[in-house]
Amino acid sequence: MVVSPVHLIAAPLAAAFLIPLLNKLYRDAARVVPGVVFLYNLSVSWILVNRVFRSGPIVEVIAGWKPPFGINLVMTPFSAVLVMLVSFMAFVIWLYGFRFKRSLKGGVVMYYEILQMMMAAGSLGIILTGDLFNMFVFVEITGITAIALTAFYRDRDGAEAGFKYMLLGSMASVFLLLGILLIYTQTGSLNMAQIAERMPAVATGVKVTALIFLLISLGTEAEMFPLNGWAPDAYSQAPSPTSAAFAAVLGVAAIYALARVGFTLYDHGTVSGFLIAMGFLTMLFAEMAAITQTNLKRMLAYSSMGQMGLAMIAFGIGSEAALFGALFLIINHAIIKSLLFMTGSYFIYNLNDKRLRALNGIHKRLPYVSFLFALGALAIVGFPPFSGFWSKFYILTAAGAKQMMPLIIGILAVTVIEMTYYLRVIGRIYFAKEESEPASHKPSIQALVAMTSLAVLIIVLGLYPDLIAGFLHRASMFLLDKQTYIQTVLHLS
Amino acid sequence: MGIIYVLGILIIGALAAFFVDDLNRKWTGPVAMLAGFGAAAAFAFLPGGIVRWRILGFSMHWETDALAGFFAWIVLGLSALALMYSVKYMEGKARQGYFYASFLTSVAGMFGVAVSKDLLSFFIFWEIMTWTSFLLAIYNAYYGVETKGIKYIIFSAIGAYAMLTAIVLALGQYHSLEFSDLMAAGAFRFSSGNWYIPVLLLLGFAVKAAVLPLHVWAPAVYPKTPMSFTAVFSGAMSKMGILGMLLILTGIFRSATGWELTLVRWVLGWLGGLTAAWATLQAIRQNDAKDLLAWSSVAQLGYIVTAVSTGTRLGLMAALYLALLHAAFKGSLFMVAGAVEKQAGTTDFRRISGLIKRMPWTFLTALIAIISLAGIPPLGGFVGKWLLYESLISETHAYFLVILIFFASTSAFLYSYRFLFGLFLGQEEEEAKQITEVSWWMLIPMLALSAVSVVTGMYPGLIFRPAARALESIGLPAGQWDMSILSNVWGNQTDVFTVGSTVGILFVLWALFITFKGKKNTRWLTTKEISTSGEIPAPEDNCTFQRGFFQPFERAVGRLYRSSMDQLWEDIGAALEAFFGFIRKIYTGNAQTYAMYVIIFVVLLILFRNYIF
Amino acid sequence: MSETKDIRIITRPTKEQIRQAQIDFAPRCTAAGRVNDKETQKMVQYILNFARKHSLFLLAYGTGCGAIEIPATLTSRYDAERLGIRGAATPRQADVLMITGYLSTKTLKRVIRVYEQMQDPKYVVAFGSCTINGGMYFDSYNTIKALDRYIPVDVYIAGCMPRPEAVLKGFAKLQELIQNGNAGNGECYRKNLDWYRANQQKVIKNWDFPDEYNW
Amino acid sequence: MTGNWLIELTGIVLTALLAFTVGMFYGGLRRKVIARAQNRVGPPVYQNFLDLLKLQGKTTNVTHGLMTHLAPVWVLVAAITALLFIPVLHGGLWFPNFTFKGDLIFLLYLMVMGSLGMALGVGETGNPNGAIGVSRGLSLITGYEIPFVLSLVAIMIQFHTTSLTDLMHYQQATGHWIARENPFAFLAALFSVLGMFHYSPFDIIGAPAELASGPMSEFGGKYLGSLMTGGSIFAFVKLVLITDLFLGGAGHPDAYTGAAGVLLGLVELVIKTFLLYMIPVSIGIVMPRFRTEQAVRFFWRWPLLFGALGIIWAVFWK
Repeated sequence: MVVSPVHLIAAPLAAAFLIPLLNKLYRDAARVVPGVVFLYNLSVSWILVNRVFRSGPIVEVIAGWKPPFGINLVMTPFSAVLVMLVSFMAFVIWLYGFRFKRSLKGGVVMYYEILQMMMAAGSLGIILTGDLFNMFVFVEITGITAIALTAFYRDRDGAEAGFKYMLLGSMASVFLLLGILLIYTQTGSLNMAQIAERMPAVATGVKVTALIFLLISLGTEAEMFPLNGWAPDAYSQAPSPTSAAFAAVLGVAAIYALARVGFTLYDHGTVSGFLIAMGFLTMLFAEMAAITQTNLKRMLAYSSMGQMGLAMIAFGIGSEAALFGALFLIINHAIIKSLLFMTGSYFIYNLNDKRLRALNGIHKRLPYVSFLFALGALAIVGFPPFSGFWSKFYILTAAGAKQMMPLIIGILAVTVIEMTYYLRVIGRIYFAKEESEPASHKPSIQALVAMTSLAVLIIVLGLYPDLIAGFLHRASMFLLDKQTYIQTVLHLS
Repeated sequence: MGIIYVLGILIIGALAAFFVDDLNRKWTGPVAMLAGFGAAAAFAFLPGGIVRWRILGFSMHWETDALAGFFAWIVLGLSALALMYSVKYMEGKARQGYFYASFLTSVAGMFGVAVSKDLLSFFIFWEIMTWTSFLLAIYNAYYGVETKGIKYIIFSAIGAYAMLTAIVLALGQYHSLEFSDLMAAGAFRFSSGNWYIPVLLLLGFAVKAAVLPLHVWAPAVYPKTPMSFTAVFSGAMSKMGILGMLLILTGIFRSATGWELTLVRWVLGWLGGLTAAWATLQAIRQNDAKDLLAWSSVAQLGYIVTAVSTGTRLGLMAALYLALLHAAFKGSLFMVAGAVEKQAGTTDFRRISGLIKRMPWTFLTALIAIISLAGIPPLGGFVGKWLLYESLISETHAYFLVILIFFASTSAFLYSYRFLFGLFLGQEEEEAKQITEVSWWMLIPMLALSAVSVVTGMYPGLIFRPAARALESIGLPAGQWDMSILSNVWGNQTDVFTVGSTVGILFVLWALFITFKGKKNTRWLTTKEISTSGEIPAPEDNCTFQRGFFQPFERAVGRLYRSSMDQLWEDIGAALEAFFGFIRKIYTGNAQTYAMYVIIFVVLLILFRNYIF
Repeated sequence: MSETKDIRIITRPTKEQIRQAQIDFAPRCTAAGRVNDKETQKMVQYILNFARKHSLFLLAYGTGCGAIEIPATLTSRYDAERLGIRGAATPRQADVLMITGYLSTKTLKRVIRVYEQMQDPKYVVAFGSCTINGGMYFDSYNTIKALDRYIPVDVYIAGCMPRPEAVLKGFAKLQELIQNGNAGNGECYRKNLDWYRANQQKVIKNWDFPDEYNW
Repeated sequence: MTGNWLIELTGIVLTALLAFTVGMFYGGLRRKVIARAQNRVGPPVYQNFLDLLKLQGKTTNVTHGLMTHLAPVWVLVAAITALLFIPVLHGGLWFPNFTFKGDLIFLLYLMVMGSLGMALGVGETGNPNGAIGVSRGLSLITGYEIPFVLSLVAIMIQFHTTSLTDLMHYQQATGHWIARENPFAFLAALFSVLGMFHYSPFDIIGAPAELASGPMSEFGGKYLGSLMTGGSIFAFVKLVLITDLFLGGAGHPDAYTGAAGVLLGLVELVIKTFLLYMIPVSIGIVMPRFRTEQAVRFFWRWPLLFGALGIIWAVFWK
């Protein structure tokens, strides 16, 4: 056993601590090292994913303490898919941000890279851990790094956004801790498998209260309405690669945690209605807010919240098809929204103006970036033949199988809103008259490679979704199969 | 495997056009044209065959039966000609790669819709054709078309998502998306308990077919799209809605009796009739040829929808016949508008007139197409009208509906005349003197489409036979069709061949008479030398009557003109936006509020935990 | 009484003018509808002339006060329609151009235009003294005195103003001329266009006719 | 046209000649009637022939272009074609022409062909009066065509046929005129006949004093002559159509046989059509002129109501 899930977390964490030292030796170490680490992570996760899908879940025991006593990492097919996604996205985002703040030397960039890396590490930790308290730790790590990244620019808006994030984030932490506490008092365990095993015996009142605390806290991270007030500010004030990372790394981890709580700790039936309702409200309010935005990044942020809402709906429906759709949606969201943030930030970088109005006729200056943005916009709305269509279609199919007509109509009505504002932006980019003549910043090679690879993924997954369908089916089946999870973790041979 | 080749040629053509445009702009158009003709040729010469493949566990089924073939011919034939027309029409315009790539992808989408035999691939192709056409609709940015294009896409999305809802519900209910399976299971029947499935599907098709309350996008978008694509847009893409209606309603038609059929006939039939009448009234008061044609398209689609709704032998034949013929004559009319736009710079009736001497061939095309559109006997349009009326009178006994349709088609004379008069007749503008005829690259497609009207005027059987096969392929009675004799269920006949030859012979005789009688002493004057008032108009004066042309009619119609469906939708849109703006205020941007939300949320959840969980 | 009487001086035409008028006597030429030599043509022409004389579409150009007599002529009292005379609305349809009364130079331009737009065979009936010699406007600076210097005239109806009976008599004369083939001077006008144009251009100041004479 | 094409051709020519003669005489009669009503002598009855002869005898003609040149042709062709598809006499050898090869819907559309062809020619002249006239004329068509269609639909559904011959046959076999069987339809049709003839009060199209005869204003000589011919034939066509539809038509295959039968039939036809013709004429004598929108609205009011009643009558007649 050469590689193990521990490496995925340990490597970035270690690298994050080492970077200040390495930076002393080599000036650009802060830029290069994360890439190496992420590449390593990517290859490790590739190996692990293969192993998981070939021979079942991996349970990694830390320091020899077997579950339920020690801290352990569990890599089920479900988490394996997300690990793979997060590793890949973290790498792509690093690639995109390779020339980030090229003009600034030393410290600033270093902080940025360290924080990015720690956020990735924390997210991977959330996905991999099999221990509830450990999850809390990782949530804290990601949360604090995310807050730091939000306030990265140290200006007024950044500080305000960071403060909002910190306020809500710390409330979330408190509730998470409360929830864990309650569960620990009732079940006497922090190991998720053991909790799941013992949960049916717990008194309903306490169980539900704990669930509420967990949902509140994880919902805050997963941008659930009405707990998502931090998101628009954070997305729009954070550096662009970080915005992408919020969608592609942090969001993935948060929605994973939510799913883990809902499907493993508790019965799916308990949270089903709540998730559907809150998911739909999230989606509805987010899209309604998005259509009125005048700021590109805020618009994208609200759209992100909408996508998370859709994912919650899918987890709420909870059938195998729905989970498949949800997983596919998370993947799509990570890829497409990152692409949108990446391309969008190039617009902003060129225009020094975040307003949508400034985008008029930008395609003449940034033809390729505009093309990618348009592609992303069409894909995220769910036009075939792009990948966004399949996830949405699968979720709808799952709803259709349960004959939830109002829900379907609701989702699609909200999609109309979503489509309207995305296509408006496309119209602006391509067909409106240009207003100003900004200086031109061409995207760097690394960024181009990053964006192009995402775009290619969108098209490939759209035309040939069967490429990942097998993995996703296995993953979603495993998430539903609570007993196997408990068996695997608790009864290690 | 013909289907794969056709789609392949179109997609490769689209990519090729996109990239060729960067290399050499001159070759973009010809490459696209080659792709268009190549696709048509591939469809003609290769056996269509059946294509089945699975994607994400859904089976896709494409097949070229007679019905698919009929509509595929409308799409591919019209598109090939429109692409040929495009070569010169788009000359010198920007972003040709973008244009042709979208064009060809859109054609591929339409072709896919035509050959799809399951709802999922139908929907996927439908969406492809929709968003590519959106990209084309906003091509002419300088018109300030952004909002209009958005209107189109919103309506399309409403339609498409209605379809999608129906699709996922049908999938949940019947576990198959094959048309044949669903039909066999009775999924498209109102009586099946899932009445919403056919209703939602029909809603989706109604948007594309621009049926009354959902028609507003068409008049907004058709005029602003480049004319070479509008020809396809109006001629072929809207027919996909008709195709969908046919496919959905087949089951109901087959039953031939019952309240479902009555419902379809009443609701859909009247919606079609009202669309036709309303759009005709709107077309009459347009002052721009393109707007006029756009409204006229809506009106013609109204006839077709009504024809579909009858579900009878004559009615369905009328629908298919009109679908093809409308593609032909409206295609050529939009091309005429494009030709005028290219040569004269505008299609506003108030700014140009008297182009007949400058663009005689274009005028000839327009004349034939307009006669066909108006349904005047010797040309093909009459046959469609005849079938429609006879089916409504003798088969479905929709007596008042037929009056409405008749009102629409009589009023259609007004705008038909306005189109010809506004562009081609009247006095010449002084500055119009240097306008020349368009190139043959544009004329040949136009004339070819006009020829369809002429030929079918004498031999409508040329369309009847494939159309009858198409109807039989979906299990509807088509019966025997003669080459040129039309007959209704009461056995009354009209022999269009006799009509055509009589009119032709008499016309030639009298034309010869009037030409050769006193030929020496007949002078041909310019339009400036008119007899009124003995005044000599200055060369720069133009007496052509163009403003408020149908004012008496408008006054007669009166109040009806004051209401506008478009305004209604725009008001709804504005109200929604305002509402969204209000909702957005939930996100106040104030950290304390957000914190309060969290607390309230927690409290609520805990209070109501017994109900929620 | 020492006051001088206000005597209005009537200017008579100078000798020069009178001589000029004699020289510029309106041209006479064979009318278009004249009976041909050939026997066959004769019959056809006879019938055609018969039809022409009984079907006179009248374009009554109401230039002057005489226009008031035309309605009387056409309506119930005198009923010109029984002679086949009816009003025409445009010169394209008309056979007879009737100049009713004095003709100012400004109107002359329009009259010429209208005359030129009529189709052969076309007839001109000059109504009232004013068209013959200026009548009571003989000394006006802006009316023309003799119509046939500007367009050929077939029939004059004298009087100031002639009553409907006289008008009908004039039409009867015109019909007689038509039957004999002596009416209709369109060809004559075309042949002598230079002469007419010269006369017209003398009085019409803002000359903007097309160079070419189109009927 | 099968074996006896010569006879058929003769029939066609004779029908056209008959229509022409009768139509022209009716025109003359109208002028005479109007004159008598105004206490005048009026022109002779054959005045229209003289006018036509004169117009065709014009030695010069002007036209403004191909469409103007062909405008009278459209009118004539439409008139004669319509004539050929209408049974002038029921039975007999000469007059069926093509009546079995076209039905009422076809006739309806054929009847507007002439007006539209004419309108195109008028448009090309560039004369604004002409275009205004066309605008009014087309508006008026939408007025009177609707009640006409209503009445046609009413009798079509009442007798389950769209063929004129069948309708004539029914009337002669039963002896009941459709005017009696469906009076409302007849009334509606009569109103639309008023409009079709463009006589007062619906003569706004060519209002001579206002529009300089509107559409006709650029036509003279042979063109005007041809238009007149076409108009006369067309007037006869309309009269025969209404007679055939509502007044039992003329001729009787059983009662009238041989040459005498044809003559008798013609006499019957002339009487019926003349009486019918006198309706628009006599109304025209006493009525002033409607404005276009007034005329259109008039047709959309009472005649429309009668037409609708006709349809309801037809539905419940069975």
